[in-house]
Amino acid sequence: MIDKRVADPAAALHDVADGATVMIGGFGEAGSPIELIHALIDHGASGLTVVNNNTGSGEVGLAALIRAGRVARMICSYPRSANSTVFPELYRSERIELELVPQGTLAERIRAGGAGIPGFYTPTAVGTDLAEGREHREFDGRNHVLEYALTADLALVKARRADPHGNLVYNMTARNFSPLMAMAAATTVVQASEVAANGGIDPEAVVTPGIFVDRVVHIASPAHESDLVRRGITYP
Amino acid sequence: MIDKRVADPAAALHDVADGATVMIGGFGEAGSPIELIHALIDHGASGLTVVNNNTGSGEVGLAALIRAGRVARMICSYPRSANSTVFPELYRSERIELELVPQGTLAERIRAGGAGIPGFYTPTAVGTDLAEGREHREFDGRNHVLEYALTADLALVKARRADPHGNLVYNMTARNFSPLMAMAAATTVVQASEVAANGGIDPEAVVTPGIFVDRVVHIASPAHESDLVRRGITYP
Amino acid sequence: MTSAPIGLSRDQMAARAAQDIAHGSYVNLGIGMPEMIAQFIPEGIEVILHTENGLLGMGPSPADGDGDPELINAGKRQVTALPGASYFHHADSFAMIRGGHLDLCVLGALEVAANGDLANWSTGGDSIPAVGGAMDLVSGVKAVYVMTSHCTRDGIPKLVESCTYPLTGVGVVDRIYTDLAVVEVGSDGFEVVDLTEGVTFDEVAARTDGPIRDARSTEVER
Amino acid sequence: MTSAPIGLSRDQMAARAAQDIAHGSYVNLGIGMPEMIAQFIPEGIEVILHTENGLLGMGPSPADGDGDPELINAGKRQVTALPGASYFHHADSFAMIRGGHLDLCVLGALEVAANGDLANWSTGGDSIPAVGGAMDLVSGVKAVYVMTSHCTRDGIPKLVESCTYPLTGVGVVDRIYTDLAVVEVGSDGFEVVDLTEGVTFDEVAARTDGPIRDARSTEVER
Repeated sequence: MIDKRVADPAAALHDVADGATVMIGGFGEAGSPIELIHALIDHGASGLTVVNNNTGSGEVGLAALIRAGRVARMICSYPRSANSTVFPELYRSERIELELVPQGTLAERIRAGGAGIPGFYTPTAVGTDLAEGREHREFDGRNHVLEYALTADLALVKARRADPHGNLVYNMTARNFSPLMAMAAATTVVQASEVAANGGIDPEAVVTPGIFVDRVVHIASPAHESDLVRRGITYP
Repeated sequence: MIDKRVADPAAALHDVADGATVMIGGFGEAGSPIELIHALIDHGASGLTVVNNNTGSGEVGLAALIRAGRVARMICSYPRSANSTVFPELYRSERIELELVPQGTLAERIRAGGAGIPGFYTPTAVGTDLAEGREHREFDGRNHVLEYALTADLALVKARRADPHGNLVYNMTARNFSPLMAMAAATTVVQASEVAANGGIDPEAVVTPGIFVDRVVHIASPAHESDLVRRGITYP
Repeated sequence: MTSAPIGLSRDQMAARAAQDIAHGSYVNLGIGMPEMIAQFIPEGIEVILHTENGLLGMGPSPADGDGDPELINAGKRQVTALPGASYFHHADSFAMIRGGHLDLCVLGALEVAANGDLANWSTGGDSIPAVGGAMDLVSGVKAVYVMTSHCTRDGIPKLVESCTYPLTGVGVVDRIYTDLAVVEVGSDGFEVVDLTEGVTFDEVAARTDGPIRDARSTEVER
Repeated sequence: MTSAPIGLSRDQMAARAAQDIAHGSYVNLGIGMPEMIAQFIPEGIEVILHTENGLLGMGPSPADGDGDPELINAGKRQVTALPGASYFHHADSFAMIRGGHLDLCVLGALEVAANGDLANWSTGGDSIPAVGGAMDLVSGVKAVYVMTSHCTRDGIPKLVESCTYPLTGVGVVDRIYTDLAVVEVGSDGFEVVDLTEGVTFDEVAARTDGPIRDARSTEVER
């Protein structure tokens, strides 16, 4: 039987290489795969390029990965949060690079990476600093910028439910970037709150078909970032 | 209350203009909105450009629309079927134009139209007759062709269930192009086998959010094209 | 320049903007002050709220303790989902935005120029650059409204001849709701289409840095 | 050229190709002869079939009367969905194809050239042009296999120096399963990696139009 389940996060991440590009699902704390991120910290891979909409909060999850010095470069749309100084401090001291991308362009670049589309044109950011030095082209009299696909070596994704084939459904707004990142990464690792038997997800309601998923870890009661931050927890 | 339901197909299609571009959902008979197509025939609009994967079968539905001389131009990937001579006869006598597009490129062009992406690059068709005369560009050493977005004045879509907001779910492989076409058309008209009350579709399982839908017609027992063809029915 | 206490409160500004939103509209309300508009949509008017992190049909904040940390809005605050809601991923969400499917967005501003340029994402300098979905919204949504105080706390006009802060979009703003007036962006500059009660056109003009005219004779489109 | 009745039947060809498909593969089987492969996947090997009209986990044809006209494959024949299946729209389906997520497709052919060019969509002339998903499959799927009779009914080779029919893709074919042999496309032309029992390399070479060599000493990758 096809069965993509692995025993634990450490087993799911055993082969991450230094310098890897890692897409991490989530928008703020919604959909953030904290247990996988903590396992990535434990694993020790460094020099990472991380793609996420934000840069984490407090000193857990993504913020902890950044604080541990493992991230050489962030690709994101909004690297600020009310309760974390981790990224700003490293950025101001030039110990981390930032590629700032408008949120919709970031999403579309990741989708393009997963869909085999190497480049596309978008009207977003035309006339702004973020379009400076970029290739422009008019369509129907309107100016657009050429944007390039984003792909990754690894995607870390949090799902509400998975089955052994890797089919996924998500929890409300925790869906966000995860289905796109699952498409765009060479290896997609999922932490799922529930793991159903094969056939346990309605084929009409599958959001991420299993073809985009490589490894599934069962994390029955995932931590909530805001809860850890409130309790003053830091990782490790 | 927001309520996109209209009384019948005629009311839903009252404002179709001659020369309109009409996207029609369906792959073969799966997802073909036959009752809406027949209402479009009754309406009388002509000089249409129709976007569909195929050109219909028998002398009902899309084949009947073509046979009635209403279609000036087809944009499709596979204008052949085992049981219809309607399109071939008109094509051979140069009474209908054909823009042949690889199926995946067709789907992506429609999605791009709905997503505000005016153009994208794809490796599909490079080196073939279908890429002749097109703009090429290399990405990572591989050649690609520039493809342009497709949009439409009208999309006709068949759904399994709709709600008054226009949220839709589909029936198995009847989904195919319909969610994309609903995004790409200025006006999207849906025939739904069931119409649920507001809140009657699980928000996690919605395939087409209501923002992409303008009018919903309840067709409780839609005809199956293959059944009509088997019974030798022609329309009108 | 006078700093006399004239003009609307934040709640009143939100209520004023809410009056002009058509029934059945699909609307994205920017983080901060624009979010307040949702509370003031008039009885009988139904508006479907979009939040770019993947929800159509967003409802109000949950009662204390009823929220879910995975049901949030773009400002990362807990919200609810109304009947008829739908969840979707970010590419679909920004297809709605970029593809022109949203009727309206209302955003905050650092500056709005007389030609409709908007600056609202960066104060320049050495702040951490962060753009979020602002550039996508202004380039894709059918109508872009701004809701902002007419001047900064220091009394410096935010409606200006041309923006000094980095731009979010070029010529994108259609209408501005301030504490003093409702201002449209016309072909020749700012056009005051409504004045707050007790505020004169001259008071508005004195607090505005670009070309501005009184366009109240024109019927206000509501 | 002899037309002696040597070589595999269509069922045997399908069974031979089925032997080489790895457990857990995501596979698209082209309309016609390649579809038959599904019936011959060996016991214990699980393969997930993709049909480009929006289904992963496609099962066999339904029993008579059990089918649904809206559950069909790319050839528009009624199929079933296995446990673990998923439905999706065409853009997602071709994202799987174009994005390199499918491990293998097996397609029919009019001609395969010694450099891997494939012609399988048009016989040219005044036939109605129809391409379907063939060009997408060959440009996106990780491995492209062809299953075809070695020659046409008239005895004309389908493995050729260069294609005469319009191309579906350039240099895309990795391996060819015919009634006579399993042939890989190498850097110098066709390479016979397996022969049908009772068929000699010379018989295959005599029925092939391009450069061909016996590569059976090389371990066949299975």
